[in-house]
Amino acid sequence: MDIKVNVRESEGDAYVVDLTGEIDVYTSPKVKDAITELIDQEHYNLVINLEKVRYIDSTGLGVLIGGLKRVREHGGSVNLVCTNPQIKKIFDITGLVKIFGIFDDEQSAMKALV
Amino acid sequence: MDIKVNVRESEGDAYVVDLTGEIDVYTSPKVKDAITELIDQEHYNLVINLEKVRYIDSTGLGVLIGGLKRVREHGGSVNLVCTNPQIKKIFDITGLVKIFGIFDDEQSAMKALV
Amino acid sequence: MTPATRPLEVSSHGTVELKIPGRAEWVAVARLAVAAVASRLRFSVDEIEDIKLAIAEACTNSIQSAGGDAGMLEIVCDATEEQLRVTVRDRITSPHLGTVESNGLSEGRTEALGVFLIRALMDSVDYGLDPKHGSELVMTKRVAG
Amino acid sequence: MTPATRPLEVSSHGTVELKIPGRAEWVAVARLAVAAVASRLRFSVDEIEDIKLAIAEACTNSIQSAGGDAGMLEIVCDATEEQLRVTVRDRITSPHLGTVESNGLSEGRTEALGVFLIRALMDSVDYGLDPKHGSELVMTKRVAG
Ligand SMILES: Nc1ncnc2c1ncn2[C@@H]1O[C@H](COP(=O)(O)OP(=O)(O)O)[C@@H](O)[C@H]1O
Ligand SMILES: Nc1ncnc2c1ncn2[C@@H]1O[C@H](COP(=O)(O)OP(=O)(O)O)[C@@H](O)[C@H]1O
Repeated sequence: MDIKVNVRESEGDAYVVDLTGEIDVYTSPKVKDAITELIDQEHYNLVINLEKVRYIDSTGLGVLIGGLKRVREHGGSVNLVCTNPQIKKIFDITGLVKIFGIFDDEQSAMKALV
Repeated sequence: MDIKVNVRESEGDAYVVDLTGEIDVYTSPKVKDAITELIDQEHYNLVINLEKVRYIDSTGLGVLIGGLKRVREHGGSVNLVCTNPQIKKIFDITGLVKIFGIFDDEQSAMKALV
Repeated sequence: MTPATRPLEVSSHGTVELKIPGRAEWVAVARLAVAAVASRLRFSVDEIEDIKLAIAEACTNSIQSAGGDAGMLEIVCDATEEQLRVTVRDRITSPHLGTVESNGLSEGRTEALGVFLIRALMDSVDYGLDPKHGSELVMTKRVAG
Repeated sequence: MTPATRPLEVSSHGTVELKIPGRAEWVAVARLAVAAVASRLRFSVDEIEDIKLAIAEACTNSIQSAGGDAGMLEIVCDATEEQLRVTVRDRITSPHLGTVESNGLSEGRTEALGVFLIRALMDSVDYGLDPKHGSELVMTKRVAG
Protein backbone atom coordinates (compact mmCIF):
# COMPACT_ATOMS: atom_id res chain seq x y z
CA MET A 1 0.00 0.00 0.00
CA ASP A 2 2.73 2.36 -0.91
CA ILE A 3 4.61 3.62 -3.91
CA LYS A 4 8.35 3.64 -4.55
CA VAL A 5 9.62 6.26 -6.97
CA ASN A 6 13.04 5.99 -8.55
CA VAL A 7 14.32 8.54 -11.05
CA ARG A 8 17.32 7.85 -13.28
CA GLU A 9 18.96 9.53 -16.24
CA SER A 10 19.06 7.57 -19.48
CA GLU A 11 20.38 8.14 -23.02
CA GLY A 12 20.11 11.53 -24.69
CA ASP A 13 18.75 13.69 -21.87
CA ALA A 14 15.82 11.30 -21.37
CA TYR A 15 14.79 10.37 -17.85
CA VAL A 16 13.19 7.20 -16.59
CA VAL A 17 10.83 7.16 -13.63
CA ASP A 18 10.47 3.67 -12.14
CA LEU A 19 7.33 3.21 -10.09
CA THR A 20 6.76 0.25 -7.78
CA GLY A 21 3.56 -0.38 -5.86
CA GLU A 22 0.12 1.17 -5.94
CA ILE A 23 -0.77 4.60 -7.29
CA ASP A 24 -3.89 5.91 -5.62
CA VAL A 25 -5.23 9.08 -4.05
CA TYR A 26 -2.79 8.65 -1.17
CA THR A 27 0.37 7.88 -3.11
CA SER A 28 -0.09 9.83 -6.35
CA PRO A 29 1.17 13.15 -4.88
CA LYS A 30 4.55 11.44 -4.47
CA VAL A 31 4.54 10.50 -8.15
CA LYS A 32 3.44 14.00 -9.12
CA ASP A 33 6.27 15.53 -7.10
CA ALA A 34 8.87 13.41 -8.90
CA ILE A 35 7.51 14.26 -12.35
CA THR A 36 7.11 17.94 -11.50
CA GLU A 37 10.69 18.12 -10.28
CA LEU A 38 11.99 16.62 -13.54
CA ILE A 39 9.96 19.05 -15.62
CA ASP A 40 11.04 22.01 -13.47
CA GLN A 41 14.62 20.95 -14.24
CA GLU A 42 13.68 21.17 -17.93
CA HIS A 43 13.67 17.47 -18.66
CA TYR A 44 10.89 16.98 -21.17
CA ASN A 45 11.54 13.49 -22.48
CA LEU A 46 10.30 10.97 -19.94
CA VAL A 47 9.74 7.26 -19.78
CA ILE A 48 7.53 6.22 -16.90
CA ASN A 49 7.95 2.57 -16.12
CA LEU A 50 4.75 1.07 -14.72
CA GLU A 51 5.89 -2.56 -14.97
CA LYS A 52 5.91 -2.92 -11.21
CA VAL A 53 2.72 -0.99 -10.60
CA ARG A 54 -0.07 -3.27 -9.43
CA TYR A 55 -2.79 -0.66 -9.23
CA ILE A 56 -3.56 2.78 -10.63
CA ASP A 57 -6.62 4.95 -10.06
CA SER A 58 -7.95 8.16 -11.61
CA THR A 59 -5.67 10.36 -9.52
CA GLY A 60 -2.65 8.42 -10.81
CA LEU A 61 -3.90 8.76 -14.38
CA GLY A 62 -4.42 12.47 -13.73
CA VAL A 63 -0.81 12.86 -12.65
CA LEU A 64 0.42 11.14 -15.81
CA ILE A 65 -1.88 13.26 -17.99
CA GLY A 66 -0.77 16.42 -16.20
CA GLY A 67 2.88 15.51 -16.79
CA LEU A 68 2.23 14.78 -20.45
CA LYS A 69 0.51 18.13 -20.95
CA ARG A 70 3.41 20.02 -19.41
CA VAL A 71 6.18 18.28 -21.37
CA ARG A 72 4.21 18.68 -24.62
CA GLU A 73 4.25 22.44 -24.13
CA HIS A 74 8.01 22.10 -24.54
CA GLY A 75 7.89 19.65 -27.42
CA GLY A 76 8.64 16.70 -25.16
CA SER A 77 6.79 13.48 -24.55
CA VAL A 78 5.94 10.88 -21.93
CA ASN A 79 6.08 7.23 -22.90
CA LEU A 80 4.82 4.53 -20.60
CA VAL A 81 6.08 1.00 -20.05
CA CYS A 82 3.17 -1.19 -19.05
CA THR A 83 2.72 -4.94 -19.13
CA ASN A 84 0.08 -5.55 -16.44
CA PRO A 85 -3.12 -6.46 -18.33
CA GLN A 86 -5.42 -4.92 -15.72
CA ILE A 87 -3.61 -1.59 -15.94
CA LYS A 88 -3.49 -1.73 -19.73
CA LYS A 89 -7.24 -2.23 -19.60
CA ILE A 90 -7.65 0.98 -17.59
CA PHE A 91 -5.74 2.91 -20.26
CA ASP A 92 -7.92 1.24 -22.89
CA ILE A 93 -11.33 1.96 -21.43
CA THR A 94 -10.44 5.57 -20.58
CA GLY A 95 -9.14 6.17 -24.09
CA LEU A 96 -5.79 7.27 -22.67
CA VAL A 97 -4.16 4.61 -24.82
CA LYS A 98 -4.62 7.14 -27.64
CA ILE A 99 -2.76 9.98 -25.97
CA PHE A 100 0.13 8.07 -24.39
CA GLY A 101 2.71 5.94 -26.09
CA ILE A 102 2.42 2.63 -24.23
CA PHE A 103 5.17 0.04 -24.64
CA ASP A 104 5.93 -3.49 -23.46
CA ASP A 105 9.51 -2.76 -22.48
CA GLU A 106 11.71 0.15 -21.59
CA GLN A 107 13.88 -0.10 -24.67
CA SER A 108 10.96 0.36 -27.03
CA ALA A 109 9.64 3.22 -24.92
CA MET A 110 13.07 4.93 -25.04
CA LYS A 111 13.46 4.45 -28.80
CA ALA A 112 10.04 5.95 -29.46
CA LEU A 113 11.00 9.11 -27.55
CA VAL A 114 13.34 10.25 -30.28
CA MET B 1 -8.96 -17.65 0.74
CA ASP B 2 -9.32 -21.27 0.03
CA ILE B 3 -7.49 -24.52 0.50
CA LYS B 4 -6.46 -27.08 -2.07
CA VAL B 5 -5.97 -30.63 -0.80
CA ASN B 6 -4.09 -33.22 -2.82
CA VAL B 7 -3.51 -36.75 -1.55
CA ARG B 8 -0.91 -39.05 -3.11
CA GLU B 9 0.61 -42.43 -2.30
CA SER B 10 4.32 -42.50 -1.62
CA GLU B 11 6.93 -45.15 -0.73
CA GLY B 12 6.09 -47.98 1.66
CA ASP B 13 2.38 -47.41 2.28
CA ALA B 14 3.00 -43.81 3.34
CA TYR B 15 0.69 -41.10 2.07
CA VAL B 16 1.43 -37.46 1.40
CA VAL B 17 -1.19 -34.76 1.81
CA ASP B 18 -0.28 -31.56 -0.06
CA LEU B 19 -2.05 -28.48 1.19
CA THR B 20 -2.10 -25.18 -0.68
CA GLY B 21 -3.69 -22.00 0.61
CA GLU B 22 -5.08 -20.95 3.96
CA ILE B 23 -6.26 -23.26 6.73
CA ASP B 24 -8.84 -21.53 8.87
CA VAL B 25 -12.21 -22.18 10.47
CA TYR B 26 -13.81 -22.20 7.02
CA THR B 27 -11.36 -24.44 5.19
CA SER B 28 -10.11 -26.81 7.91
CA PRO B 29 -13.11 -29.21 7.60
CA LYS B 30 -11.88 -29.96 4.08
CA VAL B 31 -8.45 -30.85 5.46
CA LYS B 32 -10.00 -32.92 8.23
CA ASP B 33 -12.09 -34.87 5.69
CA ALA B 34 -9.01 -35.78 3.67
CA ILE B 35 -7.06 -36.95 6.71
CA THR B 36 -10.03 -38.83 8.14
CA GLU B 37 -10.55 -40.63 4.85
CA LEU B 38 -6.92 -41.78 4.78
CA ILE B 39 -7.08 -43.03 8.34
CA ASP B 40 -10.41 -44.79 7.71
CA GLN B 41 -8.63 -46.59 4.85
CA GLU B 42 -6.04 -47.69 7.44
CA HIS B 43 -3.20 -45.51 6.27
CA TYR B 44 -1.38 -44.53 9.43
CA ASN B 45 1.87 -43.10 8.09
CA LEU B 46 1.27 -39.61 6.82
CA VAL B 47 3.35 -36.69 5.64
CA ILE B 48 1.42 -33.45 5.55
CA ASN B 49 3.11 -30.92 3.33
CA LEU B 50 2.48 -27.36 4.52
CA GLU B 51 5.07 -25.73 2.25
CA LYS B 52 2.38 -23.93 0.27
CA VAL B 53 0.26 -23.03 3.28
CA ARG B 54 0.33 -19.30 3.94
CA TYR B 55 -1.83 -19.30 7.03
CA ILE B 56 -2.98 -21.71 9.72
CA ASP B 57 -5.22 -21.04 12.71
CA SER B 58 -6.18 -23.03 15.81
CA THR B 59 -8.82 -25.05 13.96
CA GLY B 60 -6.18 -26.13 11.45
CA LEU B 61 -3.80 -27.06 14.25
CA GLY B 62 -6.67 -28.99 15.88
CA VAL B 63 -7.20 -31.00 12.72
CA LEU B 64 -3.50 -31.92 12.58
CA ILE B 65 -3.46 -32.84 16.27
CA GLY B 66 -6.63 -34.90 15.86
CA GLY B 67 -5.06 -36.77 12.95
CA LEU B 68 -1.88 -37.40 14.89
CA LYS B 69 -3.81 -38.82 17.84
CA ARG B 70 -5.73 -41.22 15.63
CA VAL B 71 -2.72 -42.55 13.70
CA ARG B 72 -0.74 -42.97 16.93
CA GLU B 73 -3.42 -45.33 18.24
CA HIS B 74 -2.33 -47.58 15.37
CA GLY B 75 1.38 -47.06 15.82
CA GLY B 76 1.55 -44.58 12.94
CA SER B 77 2.77 -41.04 12.78
CA VAL B 78 2.22 -37.68 11.12
CA ASN B 79 5.23 -35.72 9.94
CA LEU B 80 4.92 -32.18 8.71
CA VAL B 81 6.85 -30.34 6.01
CA CYS B 82 6.97 -26.67 6.89
CA THR B 83 9.28 -23.91 5.71
CA ASN B 84 7.18 -20.76 6.22
CA PRO B 85 8.73 -18.99 9.23
CA GLN B 86 5.42 -17.51 10.41
CA ILE B 87 3.81 -20.95 10.48
CA LYS B 88 6.85 -22.49 12.14
CA LYS B 89 6.50 -19.81 14.77
CA ILE B 90 2.90 -20.88 15.46
CA PHE B 91 4.08 -24.45 16.07
CA ASP B 92 6.82 -23.08 18.31
CA ILE B 93 4.74 -20.88 20.56
CA THR B 94 1.99 -23.48 20.96
CA GLY B 95 4.56 -26.14 21.86
CA LEU B 96 3.26 -28.36 19.05
CA VAL B 97 6.81 -28.47 17.72
CA LYS B 98 7.37 -31.03 20.45
CA ILE B 99 4.61 -33.40 19.41
CA PHE B 100 4.98 -33.23 15.62
CA GLY B 101 7.98 -34.09 13.53
CA ILE B 102 8.55 -30.93 11.52
CA PHE B 103 10.88 -31.03 8.51
CA ASP B 104 12.23 -28.66 5.90
CA ASP B 105 11.56 -30.94 2.96
CA GLU B 106 9.41 -33.87 2.02
CA GLN B 107 12.28 -36.32 1.69
CA SER B 108 13.39 -35.82 5.29
CA ALA B 109 9.80 -36.06 6.48
CA MET B 110 9.37 -39.36 4.59
CA LYS B 111 12.62 -40.80 5.88
CA ALA B 112 11.70 -40.01 9.46
CA LEU B 113 8.45 -41.96 9.15
CA VAL B 114 10.24 -45.27 9.06
CA MET C 1 -16.65 -33.58 16.77
CA THR C 2 -16.22 -29.99 17.90
CA PRO C 3 -17.66 -26.91 16.23
CA ALA C 4 -14.19 -26.35 14.77
CA THR C 5 -14.56 -29.14 12.34
CA ARG C 6 -18.29 -29.61 12.00
CA PRO C 7 -19.17 -28.88 8.38
CA LEU C 8 -20.97 -25.55 8.49
CA GLU C 9 -23.79 -24.35 6.28
CA VAL C 10 -22.15 -22.18 3.69
CA SER C 11 -23.62 -19.54 1.43
CA SER C 12 -22.33 -16.47 -0.33
CA HIS C 13 -25.14 -14.38 1.12
CA GLY C 14 -24.15 -11.78 3.61
CA THR C 15 -23.75 -8.14 4.40
CA VAL C 16 -20.45 -6.57 5.38
CA GLU C 17 -20.30 -3.02 6.68
CA LEU C 18 -17.17 -0.94 6.86
CA LYS C 19 -16.55 2.52 8.19
CA ILE C 20 -13.29 4.30 7.44
CA PRO C 21 -12.01 7.82 8.01
CA GLY C 22 -12.68 9.79 4.84
CA ARG C 23 -9.04 10.55 4.13
CA ALA C 24 -6.72 9.46 1.34
CA GLU C 25 -4.59 7.15 3.47
CA TRP C 26 -7.58 4.95 4.38
CA VAL C 27 -8.90 4.24 0.90
CA ALA C 28 -6.63 1.21 0.60
CA VAL C 29 -8.42 -0.37 3.57
CA ALA C 30 -11.76 -0.07 1.78
CA ARG C 31 -10.21 -1.49 -1.36
CA LEU C 32 -8.81 -4.54 0.36
CA ALA C 33 -11.89 -5.23 2.46
CA VAL C 34 -14.16 -5.06 -0.57
CA ALA C 35 -11.77 -7.29 -2.50
CA ALA C 36 -12.00 -9.83 0.32
CA VAL C 37 -15.78 -9.76 0.15
CA ALA C 38 -15.75 -10.00 -3.66
CA SER C 39 -13.50 -13.05 -3.56
CA ARG C 40 -16.26 -14.90 -1.70
CA LEU C 41 -18.34 -14.69 -4.90
CA ARG C 42 -17.55 -16.35 -8.22
CA PHE C 43 -15.81 -13.31 -9.66
CA SER C 44 -12.67 -13.64 -11.75
CA VAL C 45 -9.45 -12.03 -10.54
CA ASP C 46 -9.95 -9.28 -13.14
CA GLU C 47 -13.49 -8.60 -11.98
CA ILE C 48 -12.29 -8.31 -8.40
CA GLU C 49 -9.73 -5.73 -9.56
CA ASP C 50 -12.55 -3.84 -11.33
CA ILE C 51 -14.63 -3.79 -8.16
CA LYS C 52 -11.66 -2.64 -6.07
CA LEU C 53 -10.99 0.25 -8.39
CA ALA C 54 -14.63 1.30 -8.65
CA ILE C 55 -15.11 1.36 -4.86
CA ALA C 56 -11.83 3.20 -4.38
CA GLU C 57 -12.92 5.79 -6.94
CA ALA C 58 -16.17 6.32 -5.06
CA CYS C 59 -14.28 6.89 -1.80
CA THR C 60 -11.74 9.12 -3.54
CA ASN C 61 -14.50 11.20 -5.06
CA SER C 62 -16.04 11.83 -1.64
CA ILE C 63 -12.68 12.68 -0.12
CA GLN C 64 -11.72 15.07 -2.88
CA SER C 65 -15.15 16.72 -2.91
CA ALA C 66 -14.70 17.38 0.78
CA GLY C 67 -11.30 18.94 0.18
CA GLY C 68 -9.31 16.06 1.62
CA ASP C 69 -11.33 15.05 4.68
CA ALA C 70 -14.81 13.65 4.24
CA GLY C 71 -15.30 12.77 7.89
CA MET C 72 -16.45 9.18 7.93
CA LEU C 73 -17.20 7.01 4.92
CA GLU C 74 -19.51 4.05 5.16
CA ILE C 75 -19.14 1.17 2.74
CA VAL C 76 -21.82 -1.52 2.73
CA CYS C 77 -21.35 -4.70 0.72
CA ASP C 78 -24.39 -6.86 0.02
CA ALA C 79 -23.34 -10.17 -1.41
CA THR C 80 -25.57 -12.80 -2.95
CA GLU C 81 -24.67 -15.66 -5.25
CA GLU C 82 -25.61 -13.55 -8.27
CA GLN C 83 -24.18 -10.13 -7.51
CA LEU C 84 -22.25 -7.82 -5.24
CA ARG C 85 -23.83 -4.48 -4.41
CA VAL C 86 -21.58 -1.91 -2.77
CA THR C 87 -22.90 1.33 -1.33
CA VAL C 88 -20.50 4.15 -0.47
CA ARG C 89 -22.07 6.78 1.79
CA ASP C 90 -20.62 10.08 2.81
CA ARG C 91 -21.99 13.05 4.73
CA ILE C 92 -21.53 15.55 1.94
CA THR C 93 -24.84 17.32 1.42
CA SER C 94 -24.08 19.01 -1.91
CA PRO C 95 -24.05 17.14 -5.23
CA HIS C 96 -20.60 15.91 -6.14
CA LEU C 97 -21.00 13.00 -8.48
CA GLY C 98 -22.22 14.43 -11.75
CA THR C 99 -23.09 12.34 -14.73
CA VAL C 100 -20.38 11.98 -17.29
CA GLU C 101 -21.05 12.43 -20.98
CA SER C 102 -19.92 9.28 -22.70
CA ASN C 103 -17.89 11.31 -25.21
CA GLY C 104 -16.79 14.15 -22.99
CA LEU C 105 -13.81 12.61 -21.27
CA SER C 106 -11.06 14.45 -23.11
CA GLU C 107 -12.21 17.70 -21.56
CA GLY C 108 -12.73 16.03 -18.23
CA ARG C 109 -10.78 16.38 -15.07
CA THR C 110 -9.56 13.64 -12.78
CA GLU C 111 -12.87 13.64 -10.93
CA ALA C 112 -14.74 12.96 -14.15
CA LEU C 113 -12.26 10.23 -14.94
CA GLY C 114 -13.08 8.55 -11.61
CA VAL C 115 -16.82 8.63 -12.23
CA PHE C 116 -16.25 7.39 -15.77
CA LEU C 117 -14.27 4.43 -14.45
CA ILE C 118 -16.96 3.52 -11.93
CA ARG C 119 -19.57 3.46 -14.70
CA ALA C 120 -17.32 1.49 -17.01
CA LEU C 121 -16.33 -1.13 -14.44
CA MET C 122 -19.64 -1.78 -12.67
CA ASP C 123 -22.89 -3.08 -14.16
CA SER C 124 -25.10 -0.47 -12.61
CA VAL C 125 -24.46 2.75 -10.71
CA ASP C 126 -26.93 4.96 -8.84
CA TYR C 127 -26.24 8.22 -7.11
CA GLY C 128 -28.53 9.51 -4.43
CA LEU C 129 -28.34 12.75 -2.48
CA ASP C 130 -30.14 13.50 0.72
CA PRO C 131 -29.52 17.23 1.37
CA LYS C 132 -29.87 16.59 5.09
CA HIS C 133 -27.69 13.51 5.58
CA GLY C 134 -25.33 13.10 2.69
CA SER C 135 -24.98 11.20 -0.51
CA GLU C 136 -24.58 7.62 -1.56
CA LEU C 137 -23.32 5.82 -4.58
CA VAL C 138 -24.76 2.35 -5.13
CA MET C 139 -22.70 0.15 -7.44
CA THR C 140 -23.60 -3.34 -8.54
CA LYS C 141 -21.62 -5.98 -10.34
CA ARG C 142 -23.20 -9.23 -11.43
CA VAL C 143 -21.44 -12.56 -11.41
CA ALA C 144 -21.06 -13.70 -15.01
CA GLY C 145 -23.68 -16.37 -15.87
CA MET D 1 -3.74 22.03 -8.23
CA THR D 2 -6.72 19.81 -7.56
CA PRO D 3 -7.45 17.92 -4.36
CA ALA D 4 -6.20 14.83 -6.17
CA THR D 5 -2.64 15.92 -5.94
CA ARG D 6 -2.63 18.37 -3.09
CA PRO D 7 -0.41 16.93 -0.36
CA LEU D 8 -2.84 15.90 2.34
CA GLU D 9 -2.31 15.93 6.08
CA VAL D 10 -1.43 12.37 6.91
CA SER D 11 -1.55 10.56 10.20
CA SER D 12 -1.92 6.99 11.34
CA HIS D 13 -4.74 7.94 13.69
CA GLY D 14 -8.12 6.62 12.80
CA THR D 15 -10.90 4.25 13.62
CA VAL D 16 -12.13 1.59 11.25
CA GLU D 17 -15.29 -0.35 11.99
CA LEU D 18 -16.25 -3.58 10.33
CA LYS D 19 -19.33 -5.74 10.65
CA ILE D 20 -19.35 -9.24 9.22
CA PRO D 21 -21.77 -12.16 9.40
CA GLY D 22 -20.64 -14.38 12.27
CA ARG D 23 -20.00 -17.42 10.12
CA ALA D 24 -16.83 -19.29 9.21
CA GLU D 25 -16.73 -18.17 5.59
CA TRP D 26 -16.54 -14.48 6.55
CA VAL D 27 -13.59 -14.63 8.94
CA ALA D 28 -11.15 -14.12 6.07
CA VAL D 29 -12.76 -10.73 5.37
CA ALA D 30 -12.05 -9.61 8.94
CA ARG D 31 -8.50 -10.91 8.67
CA LEU D 32 -7.75 -9.02 5.47
CA ALA D 33 -9.42 -5.80 6.59
CA VAL D 34 -7.51 -5.77 9.87
CA ALA D 35 -4.28 -6.54 8.01
CA ALA D 36 -4.95 -3.53 5.78
CA VAL D 37 -5.41 -1.32 8.84
CA ALA D 38 -2.31 -2.76 10.51
CA SER D 39 -0.18 -2.06 7.46
CA ARG D 40 -0.90 1.65 7.94
CA LEU D 41 1.14 1.48 11.17
CA ARG D 42 4.83 0.73 11.46
CA PHE D 43 4.33 -2.98 12.07
CA SER D 44 6.62 -5.55 10.50
CA VAL D 45 5.18 -8.12 8.10
CA ASP D 46 5.43 -10.72 10.88
CA GLU D 47 3.60 -8.53 13.35
CA ILE D 48 0.82 -7.97 10.82
CA GLU D 49 0.52 -11.76 10.48
CA ASP D 50 0.31 -12.03 14.27
CA ILE D 51 -2.50 -9.47 14.39
CA LYS D 52 -4.38 -11.20 11.57
CA LEU D 53 -4.26 -14.52 13.36
CA ALA D 54 -5.25 -13.09 16.75
CA ILE D 55 -8.28 -11.27 15.33
CA ALA D 56 -9.30 -14.31 13.31
CA GLU D 57 -9.08 -16.45 16.46
CA ALA D 58 -11.33 -14.02 18.29
CA CYS D 59 -13.94 -14.21 15.51
CA THR D 60 -13.59 -17.99 15.29
CA ASN D 61 -14.11 -18.31 19.01
CA SER D 62 -17.37 -16.37 18.84
CA ILE D 63 -18.57 -18.36 15.84
CA GLN D 64 -17.77 -21.72 17.44
CA SER D 65 -19.28 -20.72 20.78
CA ALA D 66 -22.48 -19.92 18.93
CA GLY D 67 -22.46 -23.31 17.23
CA GLY D 68 -21.49 -21.98 13.81
CA ASP D 69 -23.56 -18.82 13.49
CA ALA D 70 -22.86 -15.92 15.82
CA GLY D 71 -25.22 -13.50 14.08
CA MET D 72 -23.22 -10.37 13.47
CA LEU D 73 -19.66 -9.71 14.58
CA GLU D 74 -18.35 -6.19 15.03
CA ILE D 75 -14.64 -5.51 14.70
CA VAL D 76 -13.38 -2.07 15.67
CA CYS D 77 -9.80 -1.05 14.95
CA ASP D 78 -8.40 1.99 16.75
CA ALA D 79 -5.08 2.97 15.25
CA THR D 80 -2.61 5.45 16.63
CA GLU D 81 1.06 5.87 15.85
CA GLU D 82 1.95 3.78 18.89
CA GLN D 83 -0.53 0.92 18.83
CA LEU D 84 -3.41 -0.87 17.22
CA ARG D 85 -6.35 -1.80 19.42
CA VAL D 86 -8.86 -4.22 17.97
CA THR D 87 -12.17 -4.99 19.63
CA VAL D 88 -14.21 -7.99 18.53
CA ARG D 89 -17.81 -7.84 19.75
CA ASP D 90 -20.41 -10.55 19.52
CA ARG D 91 -23.94 -10.89 20.88
CA ILE D 92 -23.27 -14.00 22.89
CA THR D 93 -24.46 -13.38 26.42
CA SER D 94 -22.79 -16.34 28.13
CA PRO D 95 -19.07 -16.46 28.91
CA HIS D 96 -17.05 -18.15 26.19
CA LEU D 97 -13.51 -16.92 26.41
CA GLY D 98 -12.02 -18.50 29.48
CA THR D 99 -8.55 -17.81 30.69
CA VAL D 100 -5.94 -20.31 29.69
CA GLU D 101 -3.50 -21.80 32.16
CA SER D 102 -0.06 -21.12 30.83
CA ASN D 103 0.92 -24.75 31.36
CA GLY D 104 -2.39 -26.41 30.59
CA LEU D 105 -2.30 -26.46 26.83
CA SER D 106 -1.64 -30.14 26.33
CA GLU D 107 -4.99 -30.92 27.90
CA GLY D 108 -6.62 -28.15 25.95
CA ARG D 109 -8.98 -28.30 23.07
CA THR D 110 -8.89 -26.24 19.90
CA GLU D 111 -10.81 -23.43 21.58
CA ALA D 112 -8.18 -23.14 24.28
CA LEU D 113 -5.52 -23.16 21.59
CA GLY D 114 -7.19 -20.16 19.95
CA VAL D 115 -7.31 -18.16 23.17
CA PHE D 116 -3.73 -19.14 23.91
CA LEU D 117 -2.64 -17.82 20.51
CA ILE D 118 -4.44 -14.51 21.02
CA ARG D 119 -2.64 -14.03 24.34
CA ALA D 120 0.70 -15.03 22.89
CA LEU D 121 0.47 -12.82 19.82
CA MET D 122 -0.99 -9.62 21.25
CA ASP D 123 0.46 -7.36 23.94
CA SER D 124 -2.68 -7.10 25.99
CA VAL D 125 -6.02 -8.87 25.93
CA ASP D 126 -9.19 -8.05 27.84
CA TYR D 127 -12.43 -9.94 27.85
CA GLY D 128 -15.65 -8.27 28.85
CA LEU D 129 -19.11 -9.75 29.13
CA ASP D 130 -22.33 -7.82 29.31
CA PRO D 131 -25.03 -10.43 30.04
CA LYS D 132 -27.58 -8.25 28.26
CA HIS D 133 -25.73 -7.31 25.07
CA GLY D 134 -22.90 -9.70 24.45
CA SER D 135 -19.19 -9.97 24.95
CA GLU D 136 -16.12 -8.25 23.65
CA LEU D 137 -12.47 -9.06 23.37
CA VAL D 138 -10.13 -6.09 23.31
CA MET D 139 -6.68 -6.84 21.93
CA THR D 140 -3.81 -4.40 21.70
CA LYS D 141 -0.50 -4.60 19.92
CA ARG D 142 2.11 -1.90 20.31
CA VAL D 143 4.41 -0.73 17.58
CA ALA D 144 7.96 -1.70 18.52
CA GLY D 145 9.90 1.32 19.81
N1 LIG E 1 -9.73 11.60 -19.75
C1 LIG E 1 -8.92 12.67 -19.79
N2 LIG E 1 -8.35 13.01 -20.98
C2 LIG E 1 -7.54 14.06 -21.04
N3 LIG E 1 -7.21 14.82 -19.98
C3 LIG E 1 -7.75 14.53 -18.78
C4 LIG E 1 -8.63 13.46 -18.61
N4 LIG E 1 -8.99 13.42 -17.29
C5 LIG E 1 -8.35 14.41 -16.69
N5 LIG E 1 -7.61 15.08 -17.56
C6 LIG E 1 -6.66 16.18 -17.32
O1 LIG E 1 -5.59 15.68 -16.52
C7 LIG E 1 -4.91 16.77 -15.97
C8 LIG E 1 -4.44 16.48 -14.59
O2 LIG E 1 -5.54 16.52 -13.75
P1 LIG E 1 -5.42 16.86 -12.23
O3 LIG E 1 -4.95 15.65 -11.54
O4 LIG E 1 -6.75 17.40 -11.86
O5 LIG E 1 -4.23 17.93 -12.09
P2 LIG E 1 -4.11 19.51 -12.30
O6 LIG E 1 -5.46 20.09 -12.01
O7 LIG E 1 -3.04 19.86 -11.32
O8 LIG E 1 -3.67 19.71 -13.71
C9 LIG E 1 -5.85 17.97 -16.03
O9 LIG E 1 -5.34 18.85 -16.94
C10 LIG E 1 -7.18 17.35 -16.52
O10 LIG E 1 -7.91 18.24 -17.31
N1 LIG F 1 -2.21 -27.65 22.46
C1 LIG F 1 -2.69 -28.87 22.29
N2 LIG F 1 -1.88 -29.92 22.54
C2 LIG F 1 -2.33 -31.16 22.35
N3 LIG F 1 -3.58 -31.45 21.94
C3 LIG F 1 -4.43 -30.43 21.68
C4 LIG F 1 -4.05 -29.11 21.84
N4 LIG F 1 -5.12 -28.33 21.51
C5 LIG F 1 -6.10 -29.14 21.14
N5 LIG F 1 -5.72 -30.41 21.23
C6 LIG F 1 -6.45 -31.61 20.85
O1 LIG F 1 -6.63 -31.59 19.44
C7 LIG F 1 -7.61 -32.54 19.11
C8 LIG F 1 -8.43 -32.05 17.96
O2 LIG F 1 -9.26 -31.07 18.45
P1 LIG F 1 -10.65 -30.78 17.77
O3 LIG F 1 -10.39 -29.97 16.54
O4 LIG F 1 -11.47 -30.15 18.80
O5 LIG F 1 -11.21 -32.16 17.20
P2 LIG F 1 -12.00 -33.37 17.86
O6 LIG F 1 -12.79 -32.84 19.01
O7 LIG F 1 -12.81 -33.85 16.71
O8 LIG F 1 -10.96 -34.36 18.28
C9 LIG F 1 -8.41 -32.78 20.36
O9 LIG F 1 -8.18 -34.10 20.75
C10 LIG F 1 -7.85 -31.78 21.38
O10 LIG F 1 -7.86 -32.29 22.68
